[in-house]
Amino acid sequence: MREALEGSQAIARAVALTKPEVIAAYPITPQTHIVENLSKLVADGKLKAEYVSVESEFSAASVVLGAAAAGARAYTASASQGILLMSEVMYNISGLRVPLVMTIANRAVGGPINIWNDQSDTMAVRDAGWIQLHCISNQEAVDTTIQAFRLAQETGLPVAVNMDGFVLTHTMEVIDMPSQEEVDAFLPPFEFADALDPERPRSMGTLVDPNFFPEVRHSHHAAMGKALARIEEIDKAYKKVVGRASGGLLTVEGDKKAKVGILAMGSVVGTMMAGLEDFKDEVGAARIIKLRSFRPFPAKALRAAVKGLDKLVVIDRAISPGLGGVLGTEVSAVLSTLKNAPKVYNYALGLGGRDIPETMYRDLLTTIEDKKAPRFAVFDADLDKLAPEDR
Amino acid sequence: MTELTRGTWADAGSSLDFKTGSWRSTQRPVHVHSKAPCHATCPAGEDQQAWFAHLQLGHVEEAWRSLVAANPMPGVTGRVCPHPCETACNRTEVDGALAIHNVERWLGDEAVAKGWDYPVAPPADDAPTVAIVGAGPAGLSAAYHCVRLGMKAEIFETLPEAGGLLRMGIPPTRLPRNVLDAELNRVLDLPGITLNLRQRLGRDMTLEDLRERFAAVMLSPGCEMSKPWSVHGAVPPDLHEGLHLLQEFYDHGVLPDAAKGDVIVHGGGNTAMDICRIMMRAGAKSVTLITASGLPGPDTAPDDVINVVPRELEEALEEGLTIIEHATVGRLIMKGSKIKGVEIVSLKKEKGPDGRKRRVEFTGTERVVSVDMVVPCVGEQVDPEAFEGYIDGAYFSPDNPYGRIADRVYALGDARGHRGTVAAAIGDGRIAAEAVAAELAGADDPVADDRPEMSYDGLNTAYYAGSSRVSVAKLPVSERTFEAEIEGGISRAEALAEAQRCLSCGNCLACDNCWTMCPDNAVIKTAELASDGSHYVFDYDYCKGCGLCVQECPTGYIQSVPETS
Amino acid sequence: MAQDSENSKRLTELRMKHGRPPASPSEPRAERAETLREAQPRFRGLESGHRACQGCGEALAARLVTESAGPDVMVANATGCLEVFSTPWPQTAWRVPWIHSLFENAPAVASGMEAAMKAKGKNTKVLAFGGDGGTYDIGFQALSGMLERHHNVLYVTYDNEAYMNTGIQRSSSTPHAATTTTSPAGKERMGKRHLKKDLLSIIAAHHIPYAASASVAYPQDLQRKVRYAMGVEGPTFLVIHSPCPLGWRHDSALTVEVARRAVQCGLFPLVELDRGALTNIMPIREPRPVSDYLELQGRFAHLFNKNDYRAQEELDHLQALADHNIEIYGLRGEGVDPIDSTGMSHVHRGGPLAGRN
Amino acid sequence: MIEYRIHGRGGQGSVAAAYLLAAAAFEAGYTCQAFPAFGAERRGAPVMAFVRVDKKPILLRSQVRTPDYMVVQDDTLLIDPNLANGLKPEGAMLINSRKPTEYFAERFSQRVIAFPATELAVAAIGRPIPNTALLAALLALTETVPQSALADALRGRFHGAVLDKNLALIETAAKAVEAGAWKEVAHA
Repeated sequence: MREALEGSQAIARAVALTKPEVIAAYPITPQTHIVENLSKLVADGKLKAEYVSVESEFSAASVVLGAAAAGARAYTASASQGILLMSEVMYNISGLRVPLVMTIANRAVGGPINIWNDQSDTMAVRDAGWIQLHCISNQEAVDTTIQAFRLAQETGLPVAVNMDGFVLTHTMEVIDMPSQEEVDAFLPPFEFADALDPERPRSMGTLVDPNFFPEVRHSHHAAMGKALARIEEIDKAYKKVVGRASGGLLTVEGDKKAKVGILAMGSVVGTMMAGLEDFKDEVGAARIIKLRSFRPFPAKALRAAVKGLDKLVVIDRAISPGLGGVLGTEVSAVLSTLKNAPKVYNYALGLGGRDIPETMYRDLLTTIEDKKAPRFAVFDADLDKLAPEDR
Repeated sequence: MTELTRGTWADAGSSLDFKTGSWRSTQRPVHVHSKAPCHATCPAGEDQQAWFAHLQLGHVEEAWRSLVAANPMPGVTGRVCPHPCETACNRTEVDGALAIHNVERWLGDEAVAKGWDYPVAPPADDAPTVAIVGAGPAGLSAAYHCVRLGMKAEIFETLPEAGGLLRMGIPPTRLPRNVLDAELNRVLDLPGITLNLRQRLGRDMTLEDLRERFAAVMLSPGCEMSKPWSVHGAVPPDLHEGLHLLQEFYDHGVLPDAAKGDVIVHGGGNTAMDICRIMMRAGAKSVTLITASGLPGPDTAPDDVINVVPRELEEALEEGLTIIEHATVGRLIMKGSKIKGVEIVSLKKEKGPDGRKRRVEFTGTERVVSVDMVVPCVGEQVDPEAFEGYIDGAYFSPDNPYGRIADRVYALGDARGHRGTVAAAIGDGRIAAEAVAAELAGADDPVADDRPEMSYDGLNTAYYAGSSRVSVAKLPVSERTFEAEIEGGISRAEALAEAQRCLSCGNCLACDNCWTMCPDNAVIKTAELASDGSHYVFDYDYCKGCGLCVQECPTGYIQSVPETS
Repeated sequence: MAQDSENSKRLTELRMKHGRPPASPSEPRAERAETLREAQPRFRGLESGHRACQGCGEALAARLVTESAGPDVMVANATGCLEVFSTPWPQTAWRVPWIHSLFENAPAVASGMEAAMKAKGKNTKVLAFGGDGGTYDIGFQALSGMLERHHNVLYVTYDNEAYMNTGIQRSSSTPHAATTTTSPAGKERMGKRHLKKDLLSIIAAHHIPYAASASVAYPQDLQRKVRYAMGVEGPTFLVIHSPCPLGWRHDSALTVEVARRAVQCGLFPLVELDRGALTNIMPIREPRPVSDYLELQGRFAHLFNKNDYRAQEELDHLQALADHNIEIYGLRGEGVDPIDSTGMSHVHRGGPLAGRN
Repeated sequence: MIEYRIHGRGGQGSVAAAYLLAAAAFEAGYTCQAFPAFGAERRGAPVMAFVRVDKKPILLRSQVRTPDYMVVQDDTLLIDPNLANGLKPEGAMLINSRKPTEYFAERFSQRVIAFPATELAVAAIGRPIPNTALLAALLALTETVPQSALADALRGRFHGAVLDKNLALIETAAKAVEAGAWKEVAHA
């Protein structure tokens, strides 16, 4: 049913549709509205779940780990510093191959403290072994959240659903909420074959020595590789039931024949598509690659998606100081095996919540027309604000 | 190659695949059933710890059966034995030795009262028969053990009644005759035992006859003859020697007139103690015991202590006996044929140049006391008549623990010299019977039990509750007679409570400590498979040899030994 | 009611499956066990073959705890010796469902497991295990959270008074004046300068239904406390004094003796608190001097240096701490008591019933 | 696409107004987007919220820089000379003020209407929360979204006496302005 809903509220309702058994979360801006809404659903008796109000994100992650390990469908949400505080547990969750779902309401990581949107938090845990999906709208966030639960239990891996903080979480827009019947048809009850069980008392989280650790890591990596196909299949399966897909691993939008492309994740993709509409006459239409799956990284699909491109702008919402953009670096690495790889321009935008106007589409395309265009820049930084020695 | 599990879980208890026993490099725990000190010191060979174990579980008859496997007359020994077991008892260091003799006596009486059957089977008709000379404690024990071992026994006793020393040498105040008769008759009634009274070796038959007629011969004639006594060659004409004085008194109830005056008894054994007390009770003006030994005390070496039943000494002192220790009679002072006084001189047993102890009299310590009677009690010996060729000196001197002095001929009991207790005699009987059984079966001599003794230091006393020794009523001095038993009995409840005090030295208490405290779960509890009589086995596949069970075993039953490989 | 009988049926089945003796005569016996081990008349929560050091107090304590608690439990275990020695993949010594996640999150993982059980309507009790490092220090926040949220979890801390897993570094549970590799004794220091954290009081301040201290020296008392806590709905806490022969530097055979002396001198009081109020103690029949306890351990060897005036000062200080414990908890016994620090050890033929239920 | 920018102070319900406006547009069959200018501001500080209304899906996620309509919930905010930056030349601004429209009109080239929403709110609901009255006035002026849609949106957010009073308030407020006066400013 179509409704005008705030993103956080919609996510809370989507989570409720999956019938989670245990929810644990610690409040942090801009994730708060999600957990507030979930708490209310529990308080109102609309959601039968154990809501565990923990004392830190660290414990939130640990609680859902324990809950899922004990065989319960579990969910948490966090952002920013919370994700970093969770990071140790996140490695653990994936390493123990415990399936659960987390929403990351993407936010910058301090210091200096900054509560606004970018994707530094999820990038900081890119190696934590989680499936990381990005959404460009609240509709996608709702659909992806529901898909994530099935993905987690089918792959035996935890799934983080990324949605830009404020830009999506605090935005009211029209969302088509799937019905309970649809979700029930799509998502089977939670099952975790390796769950703790007195009937078959196994030990999880054993000490693995050098004799086996490389194999363990390999198997984790291989599982992520296999998850690529699952992400697409599950998106299709969802479409079959609900009538709407969220873009598999990645989708190509805009002018599919264009020689210039823009690759991005999250809500900025929408702004770029709006910019394309408004400025195609001025600077031409670009191919827009909307990357949904950041982990596992869809290298093959990406190589196919950039075919024929001369130039590719990769928009990063986080940087790795001393190197450049995180996504851009990864895209470059993946495309390096291509014979006619497009030239990659990696620009960080909107760090710490700086507004990204649709004119950015035009500015990006104009910039790369220049042969001397930098291959990496914090694109919207106004260096005049800095002391000369800091530029 | 193990198949890698997703999430690297492991199956329950799979650590059993990893044998941590290989870590045990130097020491391993083993069960060592040491002798409890009571058992180690028991001349009769009783395993008090073993029968106390039955009592701790409330199994009274089993306890008695375990006891009589060594000693068929606990009712007797519980009364007359000097109980070296109690002296040795490790509990002495905690809160007083166990009242072993009281419980033993109760068990013996209980068996008589309940009519429990001895754990013996009737011997086969064609079983070999052993001839036994003398129906004292040694002879009775020998007969009993012969039957227990499947043989028959035929006893030849000079006197008209069986009992030997028990009847002739021990006052009824210590061993009531009804108690003696009850237990003794139960033994004699066992199938396979024949008793011939008024049969004297050398008069009615010869030793060679017996050797010919019987599968083996056991000689337990006791010591009937007092050892010669004189003071530098002087002997009073009206000398009354202790043992005969006692026997006279038991038979006829009279003492010589001189016994009304001041009496000196010279000696230091139970006979001396008995005659002292009888004479005091019969109205002697004074009775003084002169003994070369010392009285028990912290400064007295164990081998210097007067060799009497401790409680007898205690009672005698209660009754007013004067004892002059470390002294001897140096001179008799006579007025005609009457003794008028003695000179007493101090002495000490000192080690001589050959390492043997000898008595040294100290010149200048002489003092004279006037007396009316001197009673020597310096010991008895075998009447060598009828044993010619088998005895050399006062006693039989076998060169082996079994008492074998010739082919199929054994000597037992007091006749083997000053080892002197009823319990030793009973022990001799058992050991000889076992040796005879082996000899007749053509087997080697039984191997002596050479297990080590569990010392106090080997126990972990943290695990024992404090509990004081049962207090036993004694007849007040004023009420003591020639007949009434002085020491009272204990109740069933008291006996069972006393049994709980047993520390089970050196043997498994089945307390579960090892099982409970093994960090490696390497102690397996199993009464069936623990062939050593404990309830546990070590799983050496997993025992790391930490020694915790060794340390926490209350009884010292678990010990650490070097790894062999 | 139906739920209750369902649960008791399940428990019976579990007990049969895991070779545990029936709780009452009316329950069926386990099927015939194939091996002696399986036939043991107790539940084996921690199996042989684990890699703990010889005489490990923690292994002993964990064995006793799981024996009494199992089999219908699941355990969240913090990083530490216990976790490392029990589960070197592909093996595990546990016979209860067990999970190790991290050093500082066992209480939170346990919270999640408990929430899962609650959500699923199951009665399986959740336990959390941690060492003193994981409990007094790094996992303390998570523990406080778990207690405050009133999860039905029994948290057990195996207190061996230092970071043993990493090589004997001091923790906030390390006693005053003990040497560790990060609180060594030297010219300027007499071991740890600070006091042992009074964790139990902090736990008690959460007003949880039950908190107690126990010692491996008193297995029956320990197991009674475990059973009691198992029966409590809500958070319960048990700290178990678990000597570490390696870290405390005593003979591996002396683990229980050392623990016993710690109790008997007053340095490790055995107490029980309900809702934060002291409800029971194990009286000390005759308090021993602390030196009886300290002299067995190399970590206190510097306190017995006759040539160092500071040694006596520190000994006196530790004695004062023990005396203080005795006073504030009222530990001094009033004569002979079968459940005092002397009486609780006593055994008799046939043994205590430790480990049988 | 119609873009709105709402200015107010923390506590005046600017974000709620944006959500209500979007919800009303949704009730009227439009797609919509509403979000605050996310800040760490506390009660009393100047805040903004944005609304986009369109007939097709809205992809743009940036803040509204060139609004078609502005709603200023508190006339003191106009002390900031840059407050109305970006307002389209053909755009219009609704100001909550007791002052006459003329007082503001000369400062702006765009159309401006001053509207005493706080007074109406105090009268109707007893609290100085001007947002629903302003929305009703705005809808009446623009006639893009019918008043009934706002009423529906209110019904989705409030109930009981608060709802009834607000329904009465918006009816009053809608009647207090000239219906359709800004009709031609923008079209979705």
